[in-house]
Amino acid sequence: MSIASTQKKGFGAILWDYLTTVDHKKIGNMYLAAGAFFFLLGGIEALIIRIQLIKPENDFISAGLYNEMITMHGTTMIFFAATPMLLGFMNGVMPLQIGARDVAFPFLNSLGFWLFLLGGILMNLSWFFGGAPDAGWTGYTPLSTSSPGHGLDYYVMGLQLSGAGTLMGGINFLVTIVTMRGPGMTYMRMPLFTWTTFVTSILILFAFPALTVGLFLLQFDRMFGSAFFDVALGGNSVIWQHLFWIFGHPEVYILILPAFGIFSEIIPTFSKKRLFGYSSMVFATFLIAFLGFMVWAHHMFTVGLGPVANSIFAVGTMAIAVPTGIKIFNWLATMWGGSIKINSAMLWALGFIPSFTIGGMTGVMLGASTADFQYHDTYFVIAHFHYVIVGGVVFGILAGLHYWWPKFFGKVLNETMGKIAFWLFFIGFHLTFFIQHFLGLMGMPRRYWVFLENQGLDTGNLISTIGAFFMAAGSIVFIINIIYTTAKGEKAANDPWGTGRTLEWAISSPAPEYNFKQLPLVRGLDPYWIEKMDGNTKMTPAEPLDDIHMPNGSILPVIISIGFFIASFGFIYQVDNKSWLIVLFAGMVIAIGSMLIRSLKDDHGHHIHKEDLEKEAD
Amino acid sequence: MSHDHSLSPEIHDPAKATHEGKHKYLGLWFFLGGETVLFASFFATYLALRNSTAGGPSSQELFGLELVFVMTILLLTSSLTSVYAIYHMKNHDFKKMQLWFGITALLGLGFLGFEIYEFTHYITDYSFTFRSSAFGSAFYTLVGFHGGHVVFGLSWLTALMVRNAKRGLSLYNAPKYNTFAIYWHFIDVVWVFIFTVVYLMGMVS
Amino acid sequence: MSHWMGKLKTLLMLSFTAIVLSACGKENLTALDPKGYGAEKSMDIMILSIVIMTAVFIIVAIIFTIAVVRFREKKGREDYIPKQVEGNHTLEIVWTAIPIVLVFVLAIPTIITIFDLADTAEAESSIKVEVTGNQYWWHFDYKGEEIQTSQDLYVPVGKKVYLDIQSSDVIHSFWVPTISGKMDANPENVNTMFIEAYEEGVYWGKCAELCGPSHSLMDFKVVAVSQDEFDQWVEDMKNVNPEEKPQDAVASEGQDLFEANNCMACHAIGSSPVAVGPNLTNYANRTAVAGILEPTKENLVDWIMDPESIKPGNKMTGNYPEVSRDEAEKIAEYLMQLDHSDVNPESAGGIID
Amino acid sequence: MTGANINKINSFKKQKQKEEMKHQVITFALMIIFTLVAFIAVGAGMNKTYVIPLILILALVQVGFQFYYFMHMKDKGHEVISSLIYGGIWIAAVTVLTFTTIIWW
Ligand code: HEA
Ligand code: HEA
Ligand code: HEC
Ligand code: CUA
Ligand SMILES: [Cu+2]
Repeated sequence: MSIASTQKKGFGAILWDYLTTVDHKKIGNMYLAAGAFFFLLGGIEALIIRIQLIKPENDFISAGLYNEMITMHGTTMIFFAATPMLLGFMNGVMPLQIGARDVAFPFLNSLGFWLFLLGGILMNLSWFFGGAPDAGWTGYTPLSTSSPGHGLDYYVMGLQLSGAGTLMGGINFLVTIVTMRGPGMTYMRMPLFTWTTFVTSILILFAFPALTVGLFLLQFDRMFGSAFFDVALGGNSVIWQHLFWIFGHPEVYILILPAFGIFSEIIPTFSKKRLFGYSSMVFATFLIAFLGFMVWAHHMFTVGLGPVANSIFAVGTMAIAVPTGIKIFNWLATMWGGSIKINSAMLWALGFIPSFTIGGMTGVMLGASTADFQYHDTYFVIAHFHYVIVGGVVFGILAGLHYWWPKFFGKVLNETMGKIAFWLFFIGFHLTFFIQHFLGLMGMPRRYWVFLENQGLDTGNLISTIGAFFMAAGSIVFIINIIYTTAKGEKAANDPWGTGRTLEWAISSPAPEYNFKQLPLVRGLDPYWIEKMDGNTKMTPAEPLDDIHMPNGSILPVIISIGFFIASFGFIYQVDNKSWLIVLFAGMVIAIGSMLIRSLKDDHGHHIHKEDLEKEAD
Repeated sequence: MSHDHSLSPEIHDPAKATHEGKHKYLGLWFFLGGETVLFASFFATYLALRNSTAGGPSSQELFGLELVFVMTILLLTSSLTSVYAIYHMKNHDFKKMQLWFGITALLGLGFLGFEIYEFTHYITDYSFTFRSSAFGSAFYTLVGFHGGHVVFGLSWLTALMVRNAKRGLSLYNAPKYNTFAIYWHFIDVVWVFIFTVVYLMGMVS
Repeated sequence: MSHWMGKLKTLLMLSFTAIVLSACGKENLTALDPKGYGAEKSMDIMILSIVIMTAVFIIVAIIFTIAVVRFREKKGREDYIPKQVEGNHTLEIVWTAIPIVLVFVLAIPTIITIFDLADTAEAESSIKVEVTGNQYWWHFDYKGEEIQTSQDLYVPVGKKVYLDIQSSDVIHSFWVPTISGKMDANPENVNTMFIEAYEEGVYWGKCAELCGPSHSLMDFKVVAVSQDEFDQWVEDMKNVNPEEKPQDAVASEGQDLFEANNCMACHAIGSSPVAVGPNLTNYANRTAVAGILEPTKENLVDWIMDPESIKPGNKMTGNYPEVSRDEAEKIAEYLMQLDHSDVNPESAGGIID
Repeated sequence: MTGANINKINSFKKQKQKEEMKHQVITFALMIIFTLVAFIAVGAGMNKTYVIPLILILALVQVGFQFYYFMHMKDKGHEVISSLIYGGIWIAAVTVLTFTTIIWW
């Protein structure tokens, strides 16, 4: 790898290295690791939910705890598992794909990560400090404003922190893509994953502020006595629902678009064929994002917004089937006529297509407002979104992990275990969630701590629970695979698949600190493939070898995040005792003080010298 | 990227002069795109709740034209003075730039002073607070968030001016001033909507 | 290989159909066997959309299968580089246009039914009931009739009944799957929805919006009876005399205890605006105790003695003096004798269990 | 490049900047006028149905001035920026529209 790591480092040094790093690849890996941790946490919560529902009137956990469990499962999975893992991919892959040495704001990148991580930790600490939030991941008011204890306060502050982090990530990626594309990398030569990163970042930029505002209102109501949702003082609980879903619906596309991007890389690579309909794929991505902002009230069909609003939002919702369909058919057409190699990464991609299609179709069914009067808030909805989220996003993440593992960690994951994990998870997934469509229609609402005996819901729930354990088994095999590969795996080549098409495969695995010794000249879409077809083994450099400018590492992002983390406790507990305001101010002083240090101290970065670069192998 | 520094060894276009400057400039603009949605959400909430006075004072009883007019003129003028500052920056006149930015800061401070006066006036004379009604919460939150942005802008500007007071203008700090100016204009944009939607419309209906 | 695969497939298919067939669910709870106007309209749209979706899915599945089977990398031809196709305009237009058409086919009937179900033209001339969702129970107030009930909503078959739905605390959602889709009960506005049951019966209602720990226990019933029986019921309910003394001594003692223990502060018998707790008129004919338990005396005693163990977080717990088992039994006896009408769940065909 | 050349270019640039500055001042004057008109319209107690659209339009035009002149959105190299800002404005508009129509009370 890079110069520094040729000497063995102690644990302390490695830890310090990660705490202070501003390297987008290391930050990407940290996002993946933290996200995976939260995924396991959310998965364990899911298992507890499923165990509680294994039989009617079960009392495995109490009613209050059950509500905490679903809230934390949903929130953890969406905000602290899926979103960050996708941000991890964006960090790790996108700069390589556009031929950049770095992201536009390395410092901000690191700050974004630490804010997310501390936000996630903060929220999970609620388990130990008097109870987790219990109003569902959607936190509907006035249930959330009247929920006793501090659970919901942790929800507000945790999401506020991590939301700020995510927003920073989004802006960072946007600027990076606009300004830092390498020589010859025009917009219409960008790989699809980069495109989806771009569009996702736009979604983040426009969606998260609505959540931020919603959370502020909730925070003010809960902590400072304002009356936004207090009906007695003229407040209105529907405002929260709008703000939440103005954020929430785009959020689901924030999750699925990067996954689409991942599949759009994997399917061509293993079909040995360029992506069919590249420009319509780009267009469809934009169209999904655009429509995605116009449909949020489909989560509110039963709120009583009136038939006109329901009709408009119903039609808007159904319209999203069109661009998504374009994507599905383009992937199929990419495989058509190709030479498909099925390994673990491709297997996840293949599993995705039918699974996601089912999920998407139930989505359109939900969009038919009249029918949604029946589906809404039942297990049919649970089935829908786990089909798109697990069958789309989680499959995408797993596909991406197998695909880019060599680029991130320098080793190829074990194929046999990869396949076993896939089949266990895939079967378990359909077993768990397919039956839930019927459960919902048979009269099982969601967020039900127990279902009653003799309501015909027993068998379905049992099957569903069994399925969840298959998924757990699959996950365990995957974990073993990671451990095994780390210990025993062989070092990966630059282009371990042999059919890599994009720039990241032109450099060593894992990528060196500076990514490209010399920025490569991009001659078209799939630049590395073009060079390979022309008989070249390497990219043509677009510049002479020279010193490389690198940003300096910094511990400030961690300190700033810790400052806000501490301040959050001040916010939460000043409700009980005003002396906690001291903690609030102390945290703020730490955070803002560090920010001041950052902006007042000049930091011009450092250079890696030409002479040192020459010593490095390619 | 842009290799045509030849034309301008100086700071003609600070938004493009350096990589870092370019990133900051774009980054701030994108951030403002997000801020647009942020303020839109506050405005929307305010509009939904502006008549929910729960028996407390209503906008017609509270607002007065004169104060808001003075505040508006102060803030609008500060926008112009920051344009002057940038004008002098482009002419490499550091002293004048600092001077005009100083005036900008003073105008902003004046605005803030009036805002604080306004709030205390409502609270003491009308017992109209953040907790009085949904209208109260929405009003103070929207206007207060704007005020918070003014505070942040002033701190940013002060930090820039103090930090660079002895250093003169350079390719390193010119983009920073320029980025600040854009942010300051945005604060003005938001205020234009606040005085129109909150105050003027509040006095009509 | 294909041998056991085939067997596995038939097995899977068989068990699948078995599940689906048995999976219409419990009669009078399932949405899949509609017996009311709203549920029927929803079902129509569901069927239309399922037909469209199945067709599209089959197409996707076929293309997918052929692609995966036919275009797998062949042994010995690992180096083969397929033609790098950029795209195909005709194809792309086709798979854009067809979904657009399908969306229209689904959207138009959807919009028609949306407006149909939101129609309040007959609201004035129909029975109107104010429905209030409370943390964990439902209150029904028949407008213009001075009748208040809780948990069991009596309606005449074949008639539109307009419900003005609201909440007294957090958001709930009123859902009787077999009769009609759901409508939220919001704290700050009234939502109007009508229901119309086609057949007599006791239909399960569920709360469909997370409202606290006992959200899953906030069940209620719609009791659809014939028009005559309904009129009879209305008559009976109007004539309830809350002061009336029970016949036997135990129940009479129960009544005294009911008063002594402050139960009256929250529970009304007869038409009374008190609605902190469920109205207990006609309690003998309740389909359930507290919405979920079988309507037996033992269950009622359990409830009175320790409601928390039955519905966590309910608003009765801790708000009345402790009652001994003996006292609870007497109160239960009293409540179980509050038989104010001959029209009861049995008239609607009984509770299906 | 010779020193004289640089000077020439500089004076050319200065000229251009003066001109731009003039535009800025005109813009500012217009903004002040718009503000005055809006305040006077309200102060004079004009009919509500006219006054609200009027002041809203005045605000929009003013904001356009800010964006285009003061914030240079009209300048070259602002294409990506303006498309994003327009995106933000679109979403803002949809949000405000919903909150003023389908939220009761
Ligand atoms: C990754 C996440 C993700 C994705 C991608 C989607 C995608 C879609 N979702 Fe989903 N959704 C969620 C996550 C997601 N959703 C979540 C988490 C919830 C619940 C939140 C909560 O309440 O907790 C939810 C809830 C939800 C609801 C509210 C249900 C309710 O609460 O009552 C609705 C209603 O319209 C809906 C619709 C859709 C639609 C139309 C799509 C479309 O984008 C799907 C488009 C795809 C296809 C249609 C398939 C491919 C297309 C073709 C093969 C072309 C031909 C097809 C046709 C002509 C039909 N979703
Ligand atoms: C990214 C999003 C995401 C993901 C991936 C999942 C994954 C899963 N979810 Fe869920 N889910 C949501 C988002 C998600 N979910 C949301 C938003 C809600 C709504 C919440 C609300 O109503 O507010 C919800 C709600 C929800 C419910 C409904 C609860 C209710 O309404 O009452 C159920 C019930 O079955 C469920 C189940 C599952 C299961 C079985 C999985 C499985 O796929 C999980 C598989 C993973 C594992 C099984 C982990 C394996 C872990 C191990 C094996 C441990 C190893 C241990 C060590 C190494 C220490 N989820
Ligand atoms: C603070 C008010 C309050 C008091 C006092 C009170 N209850 Fe209740 N009661 C409630 C509430 C609220 C419910 C509904 C609980 C639920 O279903 O979540 C209820 C439910 C019931 C039910 C079940 C009703 C049904 O629909 O099946 C019975 C029976 C009952 N109470 C009896 C009593 C008796 C007997 C007493 C006195 C010893 C009493 N209650 C005192 C509030 C009260
Ligand atoms: Cu009431 Cu759920
Ligand atoms: Cu949605």
